[in-house]
Amino acid sequence: MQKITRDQIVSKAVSLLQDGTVSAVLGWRQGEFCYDVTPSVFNTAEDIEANFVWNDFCGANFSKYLVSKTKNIDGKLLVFLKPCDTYSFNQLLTEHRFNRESVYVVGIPCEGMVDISKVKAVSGEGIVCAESKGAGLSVTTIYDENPKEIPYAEVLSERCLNCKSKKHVAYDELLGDEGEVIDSARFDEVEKLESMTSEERFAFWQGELSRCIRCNACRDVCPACTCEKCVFDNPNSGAESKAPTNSFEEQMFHVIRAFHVAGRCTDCGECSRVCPQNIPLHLLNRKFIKDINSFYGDYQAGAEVGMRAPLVDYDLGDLEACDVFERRDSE
Amino acid sequence: MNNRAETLIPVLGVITDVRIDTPDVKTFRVVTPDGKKAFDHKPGQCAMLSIPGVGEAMFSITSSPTNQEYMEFSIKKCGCVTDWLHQAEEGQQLTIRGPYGRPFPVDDEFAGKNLLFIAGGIGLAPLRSVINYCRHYRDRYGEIDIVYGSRSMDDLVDYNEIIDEWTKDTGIRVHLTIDREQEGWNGHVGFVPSYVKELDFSTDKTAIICGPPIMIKFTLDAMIEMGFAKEQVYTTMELRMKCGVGKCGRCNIGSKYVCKDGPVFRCDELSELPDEY
Amino acid sequence: MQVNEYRPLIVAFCCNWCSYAGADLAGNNRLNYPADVKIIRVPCSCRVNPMFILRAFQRGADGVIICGCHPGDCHYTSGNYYTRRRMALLFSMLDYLGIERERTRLEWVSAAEGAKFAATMNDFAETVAALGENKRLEDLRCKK
Amino acid sequence: MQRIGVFVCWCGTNIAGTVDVAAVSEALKSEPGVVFSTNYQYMCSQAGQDIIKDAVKEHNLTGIVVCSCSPRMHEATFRKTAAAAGLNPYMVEIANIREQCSWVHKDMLTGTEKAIILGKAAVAKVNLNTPLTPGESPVTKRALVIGGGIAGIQTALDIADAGFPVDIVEKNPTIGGKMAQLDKTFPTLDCAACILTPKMVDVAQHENIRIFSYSEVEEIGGFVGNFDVKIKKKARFVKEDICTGCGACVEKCPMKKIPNEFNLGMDNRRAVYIPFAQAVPKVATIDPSACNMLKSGKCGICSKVCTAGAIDYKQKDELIEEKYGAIVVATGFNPISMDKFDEFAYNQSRDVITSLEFERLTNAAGPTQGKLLRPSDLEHPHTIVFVQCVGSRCDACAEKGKEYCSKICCMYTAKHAMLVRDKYPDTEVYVFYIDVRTPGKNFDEFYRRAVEEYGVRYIKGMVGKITPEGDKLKVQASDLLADKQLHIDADLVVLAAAIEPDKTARPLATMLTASMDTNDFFTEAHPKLRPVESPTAGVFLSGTCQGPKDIPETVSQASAAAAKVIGLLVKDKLTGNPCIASPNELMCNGCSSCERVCPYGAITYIDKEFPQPDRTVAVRRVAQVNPAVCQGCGACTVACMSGAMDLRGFMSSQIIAEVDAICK
Amino acid sequence: MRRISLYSLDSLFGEISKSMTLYIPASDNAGGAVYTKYEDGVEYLNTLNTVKSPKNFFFPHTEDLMEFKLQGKNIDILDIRQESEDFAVFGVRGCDVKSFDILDRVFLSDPVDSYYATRREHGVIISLACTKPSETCFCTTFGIDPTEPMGDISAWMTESHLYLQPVTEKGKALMSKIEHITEACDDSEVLAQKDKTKNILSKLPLKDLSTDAFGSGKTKELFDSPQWAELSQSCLGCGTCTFVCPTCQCYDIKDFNTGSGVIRYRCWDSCMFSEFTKMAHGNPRLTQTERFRQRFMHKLVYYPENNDGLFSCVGCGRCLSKCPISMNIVKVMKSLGGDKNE
Repeated sequence: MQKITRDQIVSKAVSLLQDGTVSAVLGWRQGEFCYDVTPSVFNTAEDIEANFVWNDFCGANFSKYLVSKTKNIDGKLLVFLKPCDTYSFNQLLTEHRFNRESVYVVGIPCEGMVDISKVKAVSGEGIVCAESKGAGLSVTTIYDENPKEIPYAEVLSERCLNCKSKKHVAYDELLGDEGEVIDSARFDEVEKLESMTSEERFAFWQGELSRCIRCNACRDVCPACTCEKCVFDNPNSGAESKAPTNSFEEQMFHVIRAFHVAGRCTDCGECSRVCPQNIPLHLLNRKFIKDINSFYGDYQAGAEVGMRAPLVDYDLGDLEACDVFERRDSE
Repeated sequence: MNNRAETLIPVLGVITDVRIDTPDVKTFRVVTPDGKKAFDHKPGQCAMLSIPGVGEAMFSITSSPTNQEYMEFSIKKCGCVTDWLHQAEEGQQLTIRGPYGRPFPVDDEFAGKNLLFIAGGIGLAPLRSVINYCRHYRDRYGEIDIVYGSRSMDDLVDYNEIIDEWTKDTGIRVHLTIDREQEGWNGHVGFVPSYVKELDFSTDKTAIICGPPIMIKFTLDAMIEMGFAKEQVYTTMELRMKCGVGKCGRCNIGSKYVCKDGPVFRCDELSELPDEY
Repeated sequence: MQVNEYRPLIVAFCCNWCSYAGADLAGNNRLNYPADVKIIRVPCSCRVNPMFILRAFQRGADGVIICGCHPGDCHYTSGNYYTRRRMALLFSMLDYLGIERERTRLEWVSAAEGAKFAATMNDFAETVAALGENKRLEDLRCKK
Repeated sequence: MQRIGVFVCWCGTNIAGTVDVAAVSEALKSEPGVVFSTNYQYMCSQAGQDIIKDAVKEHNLTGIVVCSCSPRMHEATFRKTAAAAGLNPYMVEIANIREQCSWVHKDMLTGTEKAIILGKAAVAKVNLNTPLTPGESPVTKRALVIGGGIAGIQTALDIADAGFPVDIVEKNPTIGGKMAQLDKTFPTLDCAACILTPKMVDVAQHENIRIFSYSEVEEIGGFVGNFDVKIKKKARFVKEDICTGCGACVEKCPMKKIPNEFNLGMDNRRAVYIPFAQAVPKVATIDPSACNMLKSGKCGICSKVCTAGAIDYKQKDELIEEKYGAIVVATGFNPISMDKFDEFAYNQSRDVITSLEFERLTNAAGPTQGKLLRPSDLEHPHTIVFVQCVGSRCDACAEKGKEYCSKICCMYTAKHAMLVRDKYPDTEVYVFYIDVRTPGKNFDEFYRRAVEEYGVRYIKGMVGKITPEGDKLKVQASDLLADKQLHIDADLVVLAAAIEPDKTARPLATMLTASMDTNDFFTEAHPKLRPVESPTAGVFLSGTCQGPKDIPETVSQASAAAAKVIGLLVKDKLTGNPCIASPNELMCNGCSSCERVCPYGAITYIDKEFPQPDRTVAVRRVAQVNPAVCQGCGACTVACMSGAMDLRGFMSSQIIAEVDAICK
Repeated sequence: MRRISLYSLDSLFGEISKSMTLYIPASDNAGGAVYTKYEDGVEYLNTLNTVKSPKNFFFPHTEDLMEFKLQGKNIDILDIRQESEDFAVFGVRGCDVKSFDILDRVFLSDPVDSYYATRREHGVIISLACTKPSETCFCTTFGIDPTEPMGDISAWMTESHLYLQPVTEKGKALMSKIEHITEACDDSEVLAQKDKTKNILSKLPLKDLSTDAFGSGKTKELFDSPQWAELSQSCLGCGTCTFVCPTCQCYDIKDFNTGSGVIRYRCWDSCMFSEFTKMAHGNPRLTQTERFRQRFMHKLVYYPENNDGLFSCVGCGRCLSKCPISMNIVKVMKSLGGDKNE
């Protein structure tokens, strides 16, 4: 269902590599199964032609990789960024995390990425093939050779169903057509939680966060988490923690992490994508985004390079902390 | 409560004496609260010392097993636990568990051999246990040579013991060296590896090296050049350890765990291992 | 007399220039407030890291209050404005997680407002005492 | 670990009355690090301090906890005591068990319990204290004043009189600023030029003052006591040191139709010009955009007529680099543009003018030589309407004008109205106002004279629309008190335009890392207590760059700023506050968050080399804190995600230790 | 062999939980399964694998080891262990059962880890044969027969019945307790089901994965392979693979100051974490490549070297489905295994 084809991307990558514009290409490498795709640096045209993949499972946000992959590079690194990835890209540039000159960005449109666990929930285990077919995925399993057609609406990941923007905010070159910022319903879930009682919310988060295994995948994938040394790894920070010892630790980890990325989180949704326990971590980040929008005016991290994040800014007439709940309750 | 020997639960120890060796090395004497030695050990083995709330760390036991009264640890200040220990006073309790690791083969391979000890800096700490063991059972070994080097005169650990006891023993030759010229020093000046070459030892000796990794590497190279076989050279290693019993998974070099299969390795064994250290 | 009457544990972060001086003034004027309130002096309310607040709750605090100069009066001109944003977002998030919103508070107390300081502390201590022990954000290991 | 001594003070019965001091000192004995604990009647007394000093020696203490009154009271005392005993003064912490314990709790049991906890918190903190030494930096004994209006002039004179060299940078060819354009000054009605020009001469003649006229500040680096400034001296194509200001070149210049800025374009000047007769420096300037010689190489008359040989068509901009200890901003104001106020027909009719234009119109050196003639036909106006608050006190959402009150308009309008009625009693004068604000010495009396003695017709209400019709201006207005609409046929309308900071202020603030408010007025370090200092150390504010002001206020602030500068320059060295932020470079991401929240501009970034895990070297951007500039608020420490930034004296670990001790 | 109707599954669970705590796979309300203490209202979820492996029962994610009380220079050491209670775990797949063997060789080898040993002694494993393996399954690569799942009691679930066969003494003891609600039967249906499953196994995409290139003695060959850098290049360094892995057993020991004492606890650690081997004066594994290599070298070479050729992987497929960047042991084996895995 992606509007742009693999061939278009591959030929773009190959030509940029061959004309010397870039010296390497950051892209998706085909894995064992139709749906498993690994971010990878490609150095040769042959490799790209053979192994580069672009399909409904290319969800990984490459922005964060630029911090490490551009460190010792000669020439430029070509990176393909989906619209949501470009926000992270700008935010990282705002924070001086890599050098813009060492990257060549090709923006590619995205029609939304598929959450394989949603597919499995419908098709069952044993997927051998999951291809785009019309408005859905055609899935074949070991147990059922007859392809099952599943509409995209059922299998798109949450972040894509609530896509906030199809517009690229950064690129050197764009493949396909430019999209628009979307007025999404991404805060609906947050509002639903807000309308619960305090006890219900506590029970909800206890239930969700108690599954946390502290694998740190959310942190390690997060484009806003590029600290040289994370406070959770630093014995002197007062927040070091490694394992879920009891309910407090998980809350502490997730609250501090959400606070650290507050105002910097672009809502790319990688945290929720990678969580092995399917914890809806984006609901924490979105709460901050929603609050920031409501308290201090609409703000989209990464919309432009150099923006002043809401937490390093202020206004004389800002809302008082004690009025926060009044504000929300009146909404 | 079951009666299994507990691997992770330590016993109490008390610091009964603190000796300042060098600006950054202190030697601690440790006994149990009732004044006994916490456990028996063999030369080259280690123990886990810990200060609850600060951390636990592995240290080689510097005193000789022949000392039945107490254990000693020479500790260089270089991290959380060691910083804390360095400001501890006599009477401070700590926890201790062990002994851990494979000792030097003092009673088999070493027996009857001429021994050559080579140490750099704090690397003397693990060797002191062996040296004193060999001095205690002097007749079981042949000639003993000790090459010991440090950055400066002030950084020589156990200097008094070396001068007052070791040099006076018969059949023990001590060769000291420091890295750079220094006022008041009329001994040898130069790095350990080159000094070893200079001394031109006969290759019938069994050598034991300990020191900073870079010193071990160059000394070993020098000795191979001199004609020593790797099978003749022993060394002892240090990696981050948590459990001390080969289970927590961090101190391995290849399939060997330093805490359990080491810290003492024969150099031919080491060269079988991947170059990870 | 009740022996085991529940008393909350309240940590108050006070900025050195206004609120800490306000607390001193409350003392000078002998204005009573509960001993449950323990003050930690910080140079400016903007020194208060949300981590300190969470830490206090972890360790068994039942309420945390941050006091700073009134907007416009910050000794460092803008510190309390940052505090205001940080705390607004933090408090909202804690509430979102189901932590009782009354356990946290941000108040502006000037050096001249000894009476306000005492009144604020009385009110806060009462509010927190009414909530009872902080069970939702404590670390069970720190239970005495 | 420290060796801590705990000293519990009874403060007579102030503490001992509700706190069992012996129990406190006993309880703190077993805290980690504590090796000595005692109590005494008056710890702050000489005898008490001696106990501390003796204990430091006897027990080899490395840290001190005094449980006593507020640190605001005696922290300095005990720090000195510690220093006298050979300890670093920052190894002292105070547990406030008087103001925050014994005085507010009545019950001995709870008082004692709380005192012990506060003591434990202090002990926990001292355990993590490190000796701190304040940094020192030298002071360059020269000041820079940016802006040569009355504010800059006054500041410069005061500093120079105190014996320090001062440089004034003025972007125009002459100093004098707005005041030089004024006719009379309220409420005394003395002539502006008469009181200003002697000061300008003083400046010119002062041995400690250098004037860089027709110059701009290009770059500012450094920090308090050590600013490095680059000043661009624009080419004026006249050798300043040779020109005698005789004016022969001006007279002969063929380019006669250049709008004269000094008279706000109401008359013309030549391509080579001296702004006004009393200009300082009194030298000619060639306007390169108008001069034929400079544009096409055809002319050169001025060069021919100049007997001194001062004309130099080849002159280039000159860059001057200088070091300063202090910088005073005196960039002043401008009336706002009337472009957005179409209802007042400013752009349609030449007879709708601003108050500043009116000043020139009534000034003897102005375009009409002081005769009140309306610009369109040079006829004498018989009905004049003054409109107040044009662009001041606007609704925030009006998208034009300013929210603030421009402060000076009420008084100068009263002045204008009074002067008109005085000189031309046949003229009808209306003033439309929202409020008349006259808080100032003799201000209200002045206004009342305008109304009562001079018969100026003050009407509370706003002018809705002005429509030029024939030679009249139809003024539609409302009279709020009479609740009726008014229609006045005016000959001249004078708009009291709001004032705003000069356009050069914003880029200058960026260079200075000084903060500004949303209106581009410079922010003061403290609105009440430090009104003439910028939060950026070493940067001072003089005049209207900080907010609207009249002349007396400007002059007094200018002198106040000078006093602050002198106070800084007399020091040979600046001793900093050691409790400042310091970044751990290994953990710093270089993300700029700390820089963005720093109110003092104390944080900069450098690219630094770091060895990488893969054994290569990477260059990383890391934060640097200037110890001379940082004031130690700690805003950066929370903005820093990685925790790389910490605050000495109030380190995160120390505060956490206090929290833990309290919650134990 | 005995059997019980699936309709009576609850009575079986009820019966077992009378004598010991029983854990069964149940929904985690997020699309996965989690071992949940059986009590009224807890519903059995017929799932292939739980998200977290059952190693948690014997080697918990975190466990308090001891507590210290500090007073001045003195220390008190308190053993704060509670006497372990008997428990049973139902529905452990063959791969996970095998993982206990792998963990046993670490924790029960000398010196025995008493915390683990105690839990192991008290735990009864009721395994469950697979009927619907996933495309990510490759247990057969490691010689595991998912239709013969072992444990203390082996179990098979057909469409109508649950079949139980005790394997160990512990299993027999538990069987005797549930004898009255089960019926004796022959194994014909089980055999039929095994055949059916084996047929599926032969269709699995990873069925031909070979371990030939790995095992004891392959260190030199594999350690310096240039492939490691490429394989690890996008590894995030998170601990997902480690923490879902049934055989990963690295742990950390940490102290936690509660204010009234110090608790020394043990928690899972990951060799993928950058801090894992960090010491005061350096870190022997500085790059993610080195850490990545360690994990797979350990599973495929070091562990077999120390344990009679047994690999430290059971092919459960958890890491395949959970890795954020879809890098996993299968890709490593195929890349390094050369021709054997082409």
